[in-house]
Amino acid sequence: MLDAMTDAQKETLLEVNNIEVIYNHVILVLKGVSLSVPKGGITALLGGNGAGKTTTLKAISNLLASERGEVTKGSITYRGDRVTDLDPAALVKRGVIQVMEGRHCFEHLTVEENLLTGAYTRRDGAAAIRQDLEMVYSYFPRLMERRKSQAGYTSGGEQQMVAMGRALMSRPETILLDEPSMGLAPQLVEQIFQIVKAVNEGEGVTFLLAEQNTNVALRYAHYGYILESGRVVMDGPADALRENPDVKEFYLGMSDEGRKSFRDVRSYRRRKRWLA
Amino acid sequence: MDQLFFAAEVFLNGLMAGVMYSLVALGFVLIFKASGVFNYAQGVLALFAALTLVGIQQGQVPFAHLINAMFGTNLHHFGWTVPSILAIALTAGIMVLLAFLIEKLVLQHLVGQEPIILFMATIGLAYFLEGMGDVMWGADIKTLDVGLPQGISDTVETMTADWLGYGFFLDRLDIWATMIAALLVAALVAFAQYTKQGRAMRAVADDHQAALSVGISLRFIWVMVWSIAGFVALVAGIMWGTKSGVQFSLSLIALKALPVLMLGGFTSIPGAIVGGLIIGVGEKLFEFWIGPLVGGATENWFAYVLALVFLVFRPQGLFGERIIERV
Amino acid sequence: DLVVPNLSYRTGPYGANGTQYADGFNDYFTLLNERDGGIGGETIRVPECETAYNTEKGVECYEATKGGGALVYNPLSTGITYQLIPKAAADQIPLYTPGYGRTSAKNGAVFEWVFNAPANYWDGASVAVKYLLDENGGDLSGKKIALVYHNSAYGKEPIRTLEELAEKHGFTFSALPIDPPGQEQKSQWLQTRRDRPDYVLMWGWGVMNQTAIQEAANIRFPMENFIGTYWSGSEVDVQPVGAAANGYKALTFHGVGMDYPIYDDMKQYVIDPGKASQGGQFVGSVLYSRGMYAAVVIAEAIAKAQELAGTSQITPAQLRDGFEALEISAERLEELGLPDFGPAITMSCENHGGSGMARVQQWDATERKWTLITDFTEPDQDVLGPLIAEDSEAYAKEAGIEPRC
Amino acid sequence: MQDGHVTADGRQIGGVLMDMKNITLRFGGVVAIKDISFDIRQGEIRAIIGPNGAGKSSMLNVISGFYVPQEGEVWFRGEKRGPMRPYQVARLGIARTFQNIALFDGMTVLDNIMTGRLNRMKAGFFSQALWWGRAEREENENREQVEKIIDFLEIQNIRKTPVGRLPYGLKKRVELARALAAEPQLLLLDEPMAGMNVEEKEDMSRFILDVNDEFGTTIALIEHDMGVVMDLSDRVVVMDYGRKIGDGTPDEVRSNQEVIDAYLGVAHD
Amino acid sequence: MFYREAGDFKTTYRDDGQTFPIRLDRWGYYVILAAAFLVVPIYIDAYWANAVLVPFLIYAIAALGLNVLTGYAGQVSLGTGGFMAVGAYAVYKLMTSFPEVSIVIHILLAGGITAAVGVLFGLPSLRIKGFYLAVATLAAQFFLVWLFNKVPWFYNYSASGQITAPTRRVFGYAVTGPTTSAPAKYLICLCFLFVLAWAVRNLTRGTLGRKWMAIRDMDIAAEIIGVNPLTAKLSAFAVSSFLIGIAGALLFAVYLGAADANEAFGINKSFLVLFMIIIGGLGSIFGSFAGAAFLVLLPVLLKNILVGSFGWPTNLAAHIELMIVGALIVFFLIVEPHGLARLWQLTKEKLRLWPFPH
Ligand SMILES: Nc1ncnc2c1ncn2[C@@H]1O[C@H](COP(=O)(O)OP(=O)(O)OP(=O)(O)O)[C@@H](O)[C@H]1O
Ligand SMILES: Nc1ncnc2c1ncn2[C@@H]1O[C@H](COP(=O)(O)OP(=O)(O)OP(=O)(O)O)[C@@H](O)[C@H]1O
Ligand SMILES: [Mg+2]
Ligand SMILES: [Mg+2]
Repeated sequence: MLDAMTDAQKETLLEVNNIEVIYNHVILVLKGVSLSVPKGGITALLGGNGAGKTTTLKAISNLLASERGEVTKGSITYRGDRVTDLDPAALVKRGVIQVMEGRHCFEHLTVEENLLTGAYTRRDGAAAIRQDLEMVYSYFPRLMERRKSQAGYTSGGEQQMVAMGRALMSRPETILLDEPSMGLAPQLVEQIFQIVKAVNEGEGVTFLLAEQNTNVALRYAHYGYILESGRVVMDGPADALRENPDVKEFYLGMSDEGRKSFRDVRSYRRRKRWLA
Repeated sequence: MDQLFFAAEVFLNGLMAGVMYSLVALGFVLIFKASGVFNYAQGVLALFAALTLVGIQQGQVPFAHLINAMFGTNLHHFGWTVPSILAIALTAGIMVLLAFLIEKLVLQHLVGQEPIILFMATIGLAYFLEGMGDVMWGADIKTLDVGLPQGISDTVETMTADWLGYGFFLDRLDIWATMIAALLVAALVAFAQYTKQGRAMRAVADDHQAALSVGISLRFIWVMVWSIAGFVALVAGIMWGTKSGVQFSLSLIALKALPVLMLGGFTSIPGAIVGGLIIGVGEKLFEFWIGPLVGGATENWFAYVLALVFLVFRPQGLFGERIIERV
Repeated sequence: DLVVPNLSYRTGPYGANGTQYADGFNDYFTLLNERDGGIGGETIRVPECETAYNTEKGVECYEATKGGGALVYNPLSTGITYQLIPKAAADQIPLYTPGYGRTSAKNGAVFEWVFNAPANYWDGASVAVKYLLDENGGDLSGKKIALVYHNSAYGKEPIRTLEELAEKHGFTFSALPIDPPGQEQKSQWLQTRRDRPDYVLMWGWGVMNQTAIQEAANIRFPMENFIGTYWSGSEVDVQPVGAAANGYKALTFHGVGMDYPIYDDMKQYVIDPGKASQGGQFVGSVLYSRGMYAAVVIAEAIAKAQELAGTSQITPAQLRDGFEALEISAERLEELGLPDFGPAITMSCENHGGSGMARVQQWDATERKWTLITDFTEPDQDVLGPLIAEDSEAYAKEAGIEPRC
Repeated sequence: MQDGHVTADGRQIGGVLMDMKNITLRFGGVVAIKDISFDIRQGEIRAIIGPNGAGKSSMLNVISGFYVPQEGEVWFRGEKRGPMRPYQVARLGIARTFQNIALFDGMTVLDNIMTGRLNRMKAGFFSQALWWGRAEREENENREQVEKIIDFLEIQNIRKTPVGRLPYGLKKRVELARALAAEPQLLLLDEPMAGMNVEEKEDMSRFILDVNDEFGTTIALIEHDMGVVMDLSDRVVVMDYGRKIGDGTPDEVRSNQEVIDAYLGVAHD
Repeated sequence: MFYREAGDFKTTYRDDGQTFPIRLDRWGYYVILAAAFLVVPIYIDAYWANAVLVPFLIYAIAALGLNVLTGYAGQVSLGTGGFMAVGAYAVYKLMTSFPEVSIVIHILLAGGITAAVGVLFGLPSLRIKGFYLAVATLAAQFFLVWLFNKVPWFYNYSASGQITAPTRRVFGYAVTGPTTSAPAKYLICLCFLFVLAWAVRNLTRGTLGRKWMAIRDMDIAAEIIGVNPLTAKLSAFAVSSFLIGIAGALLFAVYLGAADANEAFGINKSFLVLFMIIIGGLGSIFGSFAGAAFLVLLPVLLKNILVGSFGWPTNLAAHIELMIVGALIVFFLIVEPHGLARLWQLTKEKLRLWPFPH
C-alpha cells in the first residue's frame, strides 16, 4: 500500500522533532522522541506500558498542560507550522483531533450529545452534521440503540465507540488515536480498524495511533515506531517490522513454531536484543 | 380565618423571599454546570457588581482612597451622575472584563484540577474581590436607586381586601424580582439545553481534558459563563442592594443561596428557582409557627436542615443530575 | 507622650459604622494635640488597629498595642470587651466602654478596670420605656412592646431589663431575634404586622438597622412608634431608606449635629489643615460625635489623673484613679465647646457608669438630620440597681474577685 | 463433568463453589442480564466472554454484591446468599479487579495493596492510635505477606510510588496484587489484559496461572483476547445482549456457531 | 546533593514504616521538638503567645482534625466552627459544673462529646457526597451555633449569653483565666498538639487510615474490596470532631477566655480551617501545620508591614490585606494545588537531584 503512494501523498503532515517531556518539573518521561507522520498515512506508535505513547500524543495535541507536564525540548510542527504553543482547541480547528486513552466520555451527556460535541468546531451547518451523525451510527449501530442513554451508564466498549465516533464528528484531517482497541470485543477491534482504514482511504484522513495490540496495528498501519522508556528504539514500514524477529517474539507473541500458547510462557524470558 | 390569612400571607411572602435567594443561586448553578466549579465568590460578585453600579451612577472616582493615601490628594467624585440604564450597561461591561481576567489569571492555570482546589480558588477570588471592591469604591454604605419601586403594593392590598376581606402584604420590589427572575430562568434554560454553547458548557463540566480534546475552548466557555454569572450577579446585586443598601453584608447573601442550591440541585437552573421557593416558604412558615416556641432566629439553620432532609432522599437535589456510580 | 490606642473597625459587616466612630475618636485627640499641645503638655498618640469587629483580631490588636504603653482601651465591640475584661484586669489597664460592653461593669467594686459612663444598655432600655411612659401619660398597662434584636450578646442585653420593666408597668413584652447580618427580616415583620405591637424597640447594628427600618416602613408601621437604641440611630441606618424613614426615633447619650462651638476649633486646627481622619467626611454625624465624645471623656480622665498623680506622664493605674475621680459638669462641657452635649458625669469607686442618662432623637428625612426631642432622662435605677448587683456578683463569684470599696 | 476431577495439566478441580441461578438484572428499560445461570467450580479458571455491552461486567458486579439482581439466586459454598452489602461479600473471600481501574490514586502502591488485607487486621482503635502492641505487630506481619505478593508480581521497584503516576499496565498489575492480598477463595478479573501488548499479556497470564496453581484460587475472568481465554480457561460462558449463548470448554465454545456469529466474527484458530 | 536518601537502607519492615525513615528528617524533627518544648517557653512573651503561637497551635489541632475528615477520608466539611463551639461549650459546662476535676480531663471529655455530635452529623454522609455534603455540614454549623445562643443552660444563664473561662490550674500553674502566663498557655496547647498529632499520624498510617483513604479515593471500589463505608466514614467524623472539639475547647478556655457562639464560632471559622488544610496540603500532617502557620502568620505579618512600615490608614491596609490574602491563596493553588506539603516534598526531590536538572 505504501508503495502505491505518490510522492505528494507522502508529504509530511506532522513532524515531531526530538522532544523531551517532563511531568511535575521532575519526572522526565520522553527523552528525545522524533517521528514524522505522512499525509494520508496510518502511522502506528507501539511500545509497552509506560513507554510514553500517550505522553507523545498528548504532547502533540497540547493536552499536557492540564496534567502538569510540559515539553521542554524539541519542536512539533504541523504542516510546517510550529504548534507547540497553540491551545488544544486551535489545533482541533486546524484539523487535528485526539481520541484519548480510557475513553473520557462526557458522563452526564447522552450518547448523542456526546457525539454532537465532536462537531463543536464545525461551521458547515446542521444538515452536514446530521449526515455525519448518521454515518457514525452506521459505523456503530450499537450506539444508535443507546443514543438517549447517559454515556456514564454505557459499557466500556460502548464508551470506546462513543469516543471514536465523537472524533469522527469533527471531520478531522488527522486523528490521534490512543489505544482504540482497548476493551473491545475481537470482531469490534477488527471493525474499528476497518473503519480506520475506510476513513483513511475514503476521506483521506491521516492517523497516528498508539496501540498495544501490535498484531492488528501492524496489519493496518503503513509505518510504525516502537517506543521504549521514552525513546524510539526502532522504526520502519509496517511490513518490515512484522518480519523483525524481536518484534515477532515480544510484540506479536510468535515463536518460530507459530503462535505460542499463553500456558507455555511460564518459563524464562529472553532479553530484548536492543537492550542488550 | 385570620390565622389562615396570616399563614397565606407568610406563604406568599416566603415564595417571594425565595425568589430573591434564587437570583443569587442562579449564578452558582451556571458556573457549576459549566465547569464543575463551586463558585464561592458569587455573593461577592453580586456585591462587587452593585458597588460598581453605584460608583458609576454617582460618578465616584475609583480607587480614590488609595490615590489619596499615596499622593495626599483629596479626590472623591467626578461631579457627574450617570443615568441608571447607562450605568447598568457599563457595569455589565465591567463584569465581562472581570470574567475575562478571572479566566486569564486564575482558571486557566487550574485546568483539570480537583473540584475542591477550584472551590478554594474561588474563595481566594472572593477575598480578593471583596478587598478590591472596598479599595475601589470605599466601604461606606451606599444607597442604590435604579428606579425600582419599594414598599407595600397598594393594588394588591386593596384588591385582596375587597375580595377576601383581608388586605395582603406584598412588597413591590419582590414582585419585580419575581418577574425578572422568571425571565432570566427562561432565557438561561433555553440557552443551556438547546444551544451548542450550552452543550459544550455541560461537556466542560464533565471532563476538562476531553472537552479540550474535541476542540472546545475552555477559555471561551469560561469567559462566557463567568460573564453570564457576572450579569446574574449584577441583577441580584441590584435587587438586594435596593432592598438593604450596598455594603459588605451583601456578599453574605451567598449563604442564603446555598441551601437553595443544595435542594434544587447544583446543576439545574429550574432547580434554583424551585429550591428557592421551597426554602423561602419553608423557613418563613417555620419561623412563623415554630419560631416563637423555640425562641426564633431559626431561619438560618432551618433552611439548611430542610435542604439536608431533602438530600437524604435525593442525594443530587430535586433536579440535579444523577450522580453516576459505576465501577 | 501618652498612648491611647484606637481599636477600630473600618472593614467587614460593621465597617460603615465603625469608620465614623473611629474618625471622631481620632480627630478629637488630633485637636488636642494641635491646639493645646496634647494634655498637660503630653502629646497623645493614637495608634489605630483594625479589628474588623472580630474578637480574635481584637485580642491580637490588644496584645500588639499594649506593649507600647497603652493607657486605656475602647474597642467598640461588646464581644471584644468581654474578652478584654479579664485580660485588662490582669494587665491593669482601664477599659472605657461607653454605651456598650458589659452592663454590670458599672459596679466598680467588682469591675475595677472597666468604665462605662455615661450610659449602658440597661439604662437605654429604661430610658426608652420612660419616654413611652411620658408619651402615654405615665401608663403603659395593656400596651404591647416588641423588641427586635441582633441575635448576639449585644442584642440580648436589654431583654432582662425589659422583662422586669414589663412587670412593673404592666405592658406585654415580646422579643424577636434577628440573626446577623440581618438582611432578611420578612418573617419578623410579618409577625409584627400580625401582632400589631404599639411600640417596637430595636437593638440592632450594621445592615440590620436599615433593613428593619425599611421593612417597618413597608408594613406601614408608624415610625414615631419605632425606637432604636444608641447603636440603631445614626445616619447610615436611615439614609438608605429615604423618605420612608421620616419620624424614626433613637436613643442617644450625647448631642448631635454641628451646632457646637468645638467645631470651630475642629475646623481651624484639624479639618482645614487636612489633618482630619479620612479627610473629615463624617464630621458631625451621630457616630462621629459618639467617637469624639468617648475621646472627650478619656481626655478629661487623663487630665484628672495627671492632676491626682502630680505628673503628666501617667500610668494606666493612675488613669484608673483619674476615671474614678472624674467629674464632667455642665460647665466643664461648656468650656470644652460642647454645651449640653452630654449628661454630667460623676464616677467613683463603686459607680463606674455615671448617671445613665440618655435622650431621644428623631430623624427628619427632608432635612436629612437628627433632632433631639427630649432632654436627658434618668433611667429607673430601682429596677436596674438590683440587676446590676446580681450580675456583677455572679461574675465576682465566678472569677474569684473580692469586691473593693 | 462430574464433581472433582483433575485437569490435563494436573490441577485439582473441586465441587461447585459459586452457583448463579436464573439471574436477571435490569436498569430501567435496559435488560443487562436476562435469566442467566452458570456455576464456578472450586479451583477452575472460568472465563466469561461476549460482545461489548453484553452484561459481563454487570455479572461480576452481581457476584460482588454491587448490583442487586431483580430475579435469581446466588449460591456460594453451598449456601444461598441473602441480601448483602459489597463489603460483606468481600469478607466471604471474594476479591476482584475492575475494568476501569479502580485503584486509590492518592495512595502508594504499597498502601493500595495493604488495603487488600484490611479485613485481616483486627487491632483496636487505641492500639492503632498508640501504634503499640497488636497494631504494630499486625502491620509488620501483613506487610510481610504483601511483600511476598510484590515479589511475586515483580513490582518491587514501584513500592512507594503513588499509583496515580503509573502507566496503565502497571496499574492493572497493582490491582491484581491488591486482590491477591486478600487471599480470596474466588478471584474475579474484569479484563485484566486490556491495553497490554503480547509480552505483558504473557506476564499477566503467568501470574494468573501461578495464582491458580500455587494458592488454588478459583478465578473468574472476563477477557476479549481470545488467545488468552482459550489458552487459560477451563470452561467458558458466552453472553450476548444479556443472554447466555454458550457454556462449555474452550473447544466447545470455539466451534459453537452462535458464538462465532455473535462474537468471534471469524473462527479462531 | 544537599539532601540524601541514598545509603539509608532499611532492614526490617518496622524501620521502613517509621514516620521519618530518612535520618536527616528524623534529626530535624528531634531538634524542632526540643526547641519547641525547651527553648521557646523561656523566651515567649505575651504578644508572641497571644497573637501568633497559641493561635497557631490551636488551629493546627483543628486543621489536623479537619484534615482527617477532608484530607484523609475525603468528606468535605464546613461545620468546623460549629464543632469547635461544641468543644468550647462542653468544656465550659464541665469546668463550671465540676471545678474539682482537672481541666485536662475536661478538655479531653469535651473532645469526646464533640466526637459524638460529629458522628451524629456525619450520618448523612452515607448518602450525600461531595459539595452536597459540604453544604449539608453547614446545617450543623448554623444549628449548633443557634442552639448555644438560644438555650441559656449552655451559657449558665448569663445576661448576655457570653461564656467566660474561670481560672484552672495544671501542676499549680494557671492555664486558663486572666492570670495565665504566656508560657503556660503555650505549653498546654503544645502538649495537646504534640500528643494528638502523634496519634493522628499513627492512625493514618495504619488500618483505619487506609480505610479512610480508600473511601476518599474511590468509595465504591473501597466498599467492594471490603471496607465498610459506615464505620469508615463515621470513625473519620468521630476522630476529626474529637480533635476539632479539643481545638474549640482550647480556643475558648486558653486563648480567648470568653466567647460568644455566633462570633467566635461562626462560619468564618469553618472556612479558615478549610483554607489551612488546602493551602497546607490535604491528607498531610505536615500540611496541617504549614497551613495553620501560614494563615495565622500572614495577616499579622501583612498588617505589620502595611500599617507598621508603610503607615497606611488601617482600613486601606485591611482592604489591601484582603486582596493580598486572596491573591496569595490563588497563587499558591496555581503553583502547587496540593499545598505547601507537596511543595516541600518537591523541593526535597529537587534537592536530591541537585545540581542535576533531572
Ligand atoms: N501525570 C503524570 N505525572 C507523572 N508521571 C506521569 C504522568 N502521566 C504519565 N506519567 C509517566 O510517564 C510515563 C509514560 O506514560 P504514558 O502514559 O505516556 O505511557 P504509555 O506508553 O501510554 O503506556 P500505556 O500503554 O500503559 O498507556 C509513565 O512512566 C508514567 O508513569
Ligand atoms: N448502572 C447502570 N445503569 C444503566 N445501565 C447500565 C448500568 N450498568 C450497565 N448498564 C448497561 O448494561 C449493559 C451491560 O453493561 P456491562 O458493563 O455489563 O457490559 P460488558 O459486557 O462488561 O461490556 P464491555 O465488554 O464493553 O465492558 C450495557 O448496555 C450498559 O450500558
Ligand atoms: Mg497510554
Ligand atoms: Mg465490561
